[in-house]
Amino acid sequence: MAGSPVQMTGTVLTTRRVDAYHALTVVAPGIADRFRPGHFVTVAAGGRDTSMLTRRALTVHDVKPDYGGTVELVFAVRGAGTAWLAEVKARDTLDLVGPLGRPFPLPRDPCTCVLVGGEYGSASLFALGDALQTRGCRIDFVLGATTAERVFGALRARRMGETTTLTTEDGSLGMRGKVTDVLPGVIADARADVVYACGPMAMLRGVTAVAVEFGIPVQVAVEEHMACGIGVCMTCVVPVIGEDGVTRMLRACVEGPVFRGERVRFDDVGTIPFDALGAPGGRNV
Amino acid sequence: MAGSPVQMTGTVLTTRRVDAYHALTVVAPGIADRFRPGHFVTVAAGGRDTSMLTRRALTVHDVKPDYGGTVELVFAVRGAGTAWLAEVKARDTLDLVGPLGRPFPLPRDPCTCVLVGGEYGSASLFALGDALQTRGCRIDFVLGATTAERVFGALRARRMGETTTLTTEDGSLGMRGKVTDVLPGVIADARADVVYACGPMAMLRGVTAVAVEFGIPVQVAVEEHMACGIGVCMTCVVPVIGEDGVTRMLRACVEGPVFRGERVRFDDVGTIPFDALGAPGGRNV
Amino acid sequence: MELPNPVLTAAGCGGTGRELAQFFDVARLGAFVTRSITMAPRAGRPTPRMAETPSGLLNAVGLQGPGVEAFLERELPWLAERGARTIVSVGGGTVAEFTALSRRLADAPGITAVEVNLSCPNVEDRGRMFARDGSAAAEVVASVRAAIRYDVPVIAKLSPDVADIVAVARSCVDGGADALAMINTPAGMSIDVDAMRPTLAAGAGGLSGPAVRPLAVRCVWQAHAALPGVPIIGMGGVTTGRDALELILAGACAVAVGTATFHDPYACPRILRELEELLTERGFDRLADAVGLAHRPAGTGPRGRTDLEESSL
Amino acid sequence: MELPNPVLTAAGCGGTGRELAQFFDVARLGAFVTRSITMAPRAGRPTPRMAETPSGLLNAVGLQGPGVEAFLERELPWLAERGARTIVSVGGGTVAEFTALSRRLADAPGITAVEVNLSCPNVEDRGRMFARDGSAAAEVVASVRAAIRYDVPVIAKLSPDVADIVAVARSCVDGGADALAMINTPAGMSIDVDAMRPTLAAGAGGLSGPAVRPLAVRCVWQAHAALPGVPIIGMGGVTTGRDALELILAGACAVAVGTATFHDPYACPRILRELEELLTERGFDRLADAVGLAHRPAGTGPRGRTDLEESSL
Ligand SMILES: Cc1cc2nc3c(=O)[nH]c(=O)nc-3n(C[C@H](O)[C@H](O)[C@H](O)COP(=O)(O)OP(=O)(O)OC[C@H]3O[C@@H](n4cnc5c(N)ncnc54)[C@H](O)[C@@H]3O)c2cc1C
Ligand SMILES: Cc1cc2nc3c(=O)[nH]c(=O)nc-3n(C[C@H](O)[C@H](O)[C@H](O)COP(=O)(O)OP(=O)(O)OC[C@H]3O[C@@H](n4cnc5c(N)ncnc54)[C@H](O)[C@@H]3O)c2cc1C
Ligand SMILES: Cc1cc2nc3c(=O)[nH]c(=O)nc-3n(C[C@H](O)[C@H](O)[C@H](O)COP(=O)(O)O)c2cc1C
Ligand SMILES: Cc1cc2nc3c(=O)[nH]c(=O)nc-3n(C[C@H](O)[C@H](O)[C@H](O)COP(=O)(O)O)c2cc1C
Ligand code: FES
Ligand code: FES
Repeated sequence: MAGSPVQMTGTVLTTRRVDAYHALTVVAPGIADRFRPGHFVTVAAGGRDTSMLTRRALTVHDVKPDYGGTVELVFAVRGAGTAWLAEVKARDTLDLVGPLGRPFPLPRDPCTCVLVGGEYGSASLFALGDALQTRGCRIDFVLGATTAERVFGALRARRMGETTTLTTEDGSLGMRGKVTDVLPGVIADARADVVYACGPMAMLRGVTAVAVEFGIPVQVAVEEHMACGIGVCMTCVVPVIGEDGVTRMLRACVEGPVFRGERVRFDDVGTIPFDALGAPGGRNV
Repeated sequence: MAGSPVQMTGTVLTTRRVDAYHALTVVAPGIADRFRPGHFVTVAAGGRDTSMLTRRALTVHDVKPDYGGTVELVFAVRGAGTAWLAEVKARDTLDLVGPLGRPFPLPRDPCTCVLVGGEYGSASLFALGDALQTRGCRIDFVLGATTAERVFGALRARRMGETTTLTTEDGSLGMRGKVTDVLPGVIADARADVVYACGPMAMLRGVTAVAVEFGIPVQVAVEEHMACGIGVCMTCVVPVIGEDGVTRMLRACVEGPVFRGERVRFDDVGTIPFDALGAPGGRNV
Repeated sequence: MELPNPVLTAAGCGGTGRELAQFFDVARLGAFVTRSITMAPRAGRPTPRMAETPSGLLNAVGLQGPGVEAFLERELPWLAERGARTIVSVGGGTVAEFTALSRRLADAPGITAVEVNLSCPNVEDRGRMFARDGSAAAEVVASVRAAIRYDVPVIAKLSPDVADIVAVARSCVDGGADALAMINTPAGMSIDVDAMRPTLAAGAGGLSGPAVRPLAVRCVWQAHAALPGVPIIGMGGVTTGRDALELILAGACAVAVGTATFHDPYACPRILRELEELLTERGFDRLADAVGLAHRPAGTGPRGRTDLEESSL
Repeated sequence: MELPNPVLTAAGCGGTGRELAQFFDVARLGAFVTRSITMAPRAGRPTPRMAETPSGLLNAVGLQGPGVEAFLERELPWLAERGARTIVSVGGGTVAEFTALSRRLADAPGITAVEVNLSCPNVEDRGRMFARDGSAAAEVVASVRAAIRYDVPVIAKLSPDVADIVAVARSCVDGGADALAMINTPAGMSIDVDAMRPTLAAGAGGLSGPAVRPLAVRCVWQAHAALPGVPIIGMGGVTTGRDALELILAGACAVAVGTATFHDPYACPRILRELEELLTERGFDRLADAVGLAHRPAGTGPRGRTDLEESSL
């Protein structure tokens, strides 16, 4: 099974601060081999005898061939697990499972793609950009965050993208505002064929609305609380409309994290839509 | 309160292997200051977010004036907490509470003392030996263990003691047998006035029996499972006969760990003697 | 019920089996226990459905699943094909629903046993779970027992959220349960002190993981002491072979692994290997010799070393 | 019952007060809660009395103590002298014993409140604890309430080992309880897989520490939802100010700290300081405004930030 995930103990090669984020490069050949853009890994946090039972999901930012294959992770400190990860040092080992999830689907033919990233969500876009460029696609970046040091990857985007537009809510970098404020202009200027987006749910909702308005497809990578990452716990579900028009609660970890944006019922995330398959009191198909 | 314990975070100065044991030297001025032989400290194991809630009790082997005051701990790996401690490195910090417990009482006048140590129990005898010698006492050592590499401090005992007798159960060092096999001879030869002992309960029972036979006082440092070390949890009790002849369940952490051997009801450790104060169905004084 | 080995998945913690098959051969499990299957499809509870607590996990999934028809069509045959022994966990809101569900399963091939999830809310008793009351639990068990083929064992899965687990266990056995499974998750809750709201969308959830192992060991111990002839599947916080052995010594003849799989997808086969090593180290030829061994009266232990330690206390 | 601050010691976890006074001034506690005082001296259970479990602690101390006479003579006066407010926890094996004990305490000066430890085994009901049954619990509470001065509040301390904590809480309030304390330790067990025996000499013990916090939060939440007017002292796994706030948001108006003190002798004053900081950060002028706040219906939060987060989901 080429795509099937593995568990492995990888040695940390380097740790860095990148503005508001931490970056770790970990030797993980089995994962790097199988990686495709949009994949994530789960990391065990806290060490032996820890009180933290669940793994933390982190997007794979990059893979490199060094040492048989490395993965780079970029993350913000949120709670106890990411705080622990932020203190990991070079030569420590990390317990990883991956690659996990449904990666970004790539267009068959060359086309123009706008890649939209919010906060650390940008991290997953560069490997995607590489893959798209390899297929002859044009790529344009729109990266945003609340404030300058939370915009991830601006330099790299400038090097890779045909254009790169930055936004911050406080105006400390690029345009003051949100990615959705500038996105219509970027799509129009580039005559984009498709949008890819990764970032907070609210941003994905907005980006999807813009893409829908332009009538172009949009692929979004969502985030939902995950206890297992491998599809067995059913905690990470999102309401998604199927081909048959029926809304189902789909697992972000195996059926996602990448979904077609217009299929995700963003307004109903965190609820069970009354018309979802098996909704309480709803129709039971 | 000169003797009252403190909590402090100490930096680990050095870590060493000593035969079967691990030794840590930790900078802990507030504890070193107040130390008297027989005191112990409790150490938090497992670090932040650990699943281990209780501290581990360790006898203070030695204190030194360096860096304002250091304490040395010597321990065997038993379970998860001591396994964690064994991996602590120089420059790490340790969270300590101490000094705790009732230390060894010292004789008012110079006399001859036999110091008996079993396994890592020997560790608490050298500071005691120093204090006794300062008071002009003669000291003789009897150190034993199951096997040679579990005999702690033989060299130092040889340097300090008038005589030093070693025993191992497998005969790999000194006499084959137990400390109690050689103790009568040592007491007789030295015309000892008092015995001090630290080691496993079975050994303390045997040593006490020998001392009682010779009609000389014996001070023993006992070990019982401890959840707090500061006298609030009541988990560490041992049946001890009081001045009034009444047996009470006394806390090893504050009323001990050092008790007069003949007062400890060794045969009843792990039970509530039927005649103890407040024993179920017993007399309620 | 003869199983090739004593390590099972816990209900609701092994997906459909396909997800785990990416990591190991599901036929290597003592048995695969399904999530609780319901009559109709169920969308479950809103998210967030999980919260981490110290050495524990709260979940409120709400039995999301495709319903019994889809299960029989798409999931059970796949498990059979892979050579897995399948224990089907069943859930329902009324006795009638349990009956209907069991009838639907009655002639399906490839069912090793049926496990009755008694922690389901009883819609006819203000949503209180069946497991909290011996007679309600027994009624469900009896209805399932009546519908299921006589040679397919029925296992009653109990909740620790009761004043007297033995009373409920006894009622279930009297109601026809061939075996007991314990424990299901006790009800717990966590509050996000920043949002100042319950962390789970559903408010409360079920607590699993090592935090609850002491409750599981105690429940298994009590049930085994009171009903020594009744086989018990022990679960709750098993993450290592030592944990599995702890439940076995308390009286379980098999153990199920839930939350540990979320952290280590290989948990089941690893725990089995560790358990086998521990049993060999201790000189057990057969698992059965270890079941409930911790109940033996003090001073009658088979181990020299243990006795020595005890007499030295 | 007016306390200067909401952080108390948990019964049985603060010794006589003297031990903690080595570390901080016991008058700085909201109140000092004693171990459960019994009529006669009690030697307690054999050792080992403790076992560590993941994020938990099992204990089986068995209410060791010197009896009420010695308590009144040597312990209570010392606490009063130090300026501590003392809540006396009482334990007994029969209603008559609770009555006698309460009578003995009735005219002792310096008692801020009496807490009734309902987790004691009822010797007249095969050793089952009073707390498992609303009517047994209420009978004890009523007997204490009748004996104790009307202006000294009586607090009923409940166990989570029941199917319906609200029913027991309600019975206790009907029986005259002025406040509730929850949770006492659920029954748990651990087995030493090397000795192949229970780790505790007593077999089972009570589980405390962060492992049980989700159970405590859930019990406090349920009791506050059902009986919003009844003050609740929350406890179970509080180790930080955030944990304390979690119980307060669930409905507790004070919190007690037990096991955390074993690890950090300064736990009570530290937790108070952390709690005060958290309340200030969140703009609360009075603790009362935070009590039970997590119960407010969704969308009615006082915090802009919270609402934003919610609407973005
Ligand atoms: C597919 C996917 C990819 C992600 N990639 C990244 C990334 O590249 N960089 C990054 O900084 N963050 C990423 N996240 C979010 C990251 O998983 C959380 O920030 C992290 O789990 C929080 O852990 P904690 O211990 O710091 O917080 P805590 O709040 O202590 O976590 C408690 C529990 O909740 C879970 N949890 C909490 N928040 C989230 C969340 N937003 N998503 C999923 N689980 C959560 C944790 O896994 C843990 O089990 C990703 C999430 C998903 C689902
Ligand atoms: C006063 C005193 C002084 C001690 N001095 C030393 C010493 O200098 N060197 C040394 O190697 N050991 C010493 N011990 C024993 C040491 O405390 C235990 O070996 C250690 O706590 C085991 O912890 P663990 O995590 O490895 O084992 P685990 O079995 O995982 O411990 C679980 C729990 O039980 C407690 N516990 C287990 N065994 C003991 C025990 N024998 N005594 C007290 N608590 C126990 C632990 O503190 C912990 O709370 C001393 C014990 C006492 C009471
Ligand atoms: C996410 C999750 C889903 C569960 N779903 C079910 C279920 O559908 N039916 C059931 O009987 N138990 C269910 N359980 C309970 C487990 O089967 C098991 O009894 C419990 O989790 C304790 O075991 P553990 O600590 O190994 O997880 C679920 C537990 C979890 C964590
Ligand atoms: C060692 C120990 C002794 C206890 N003794 C008593 C007691 O005497 N009376 C009582 O009501 N509760 C007693 N408890 C229960 C605590 O008061 C408290 O309810 C419980 O431990 C949960 O809080 P925690 O997790 O903060 O410890 C005891 C708990 C422990 C750990
Ligand atoms: S995280 Fe477990 S199913 Fe998705
Ligand atoms: S260890 Fe707590 S009283 Fe001794």
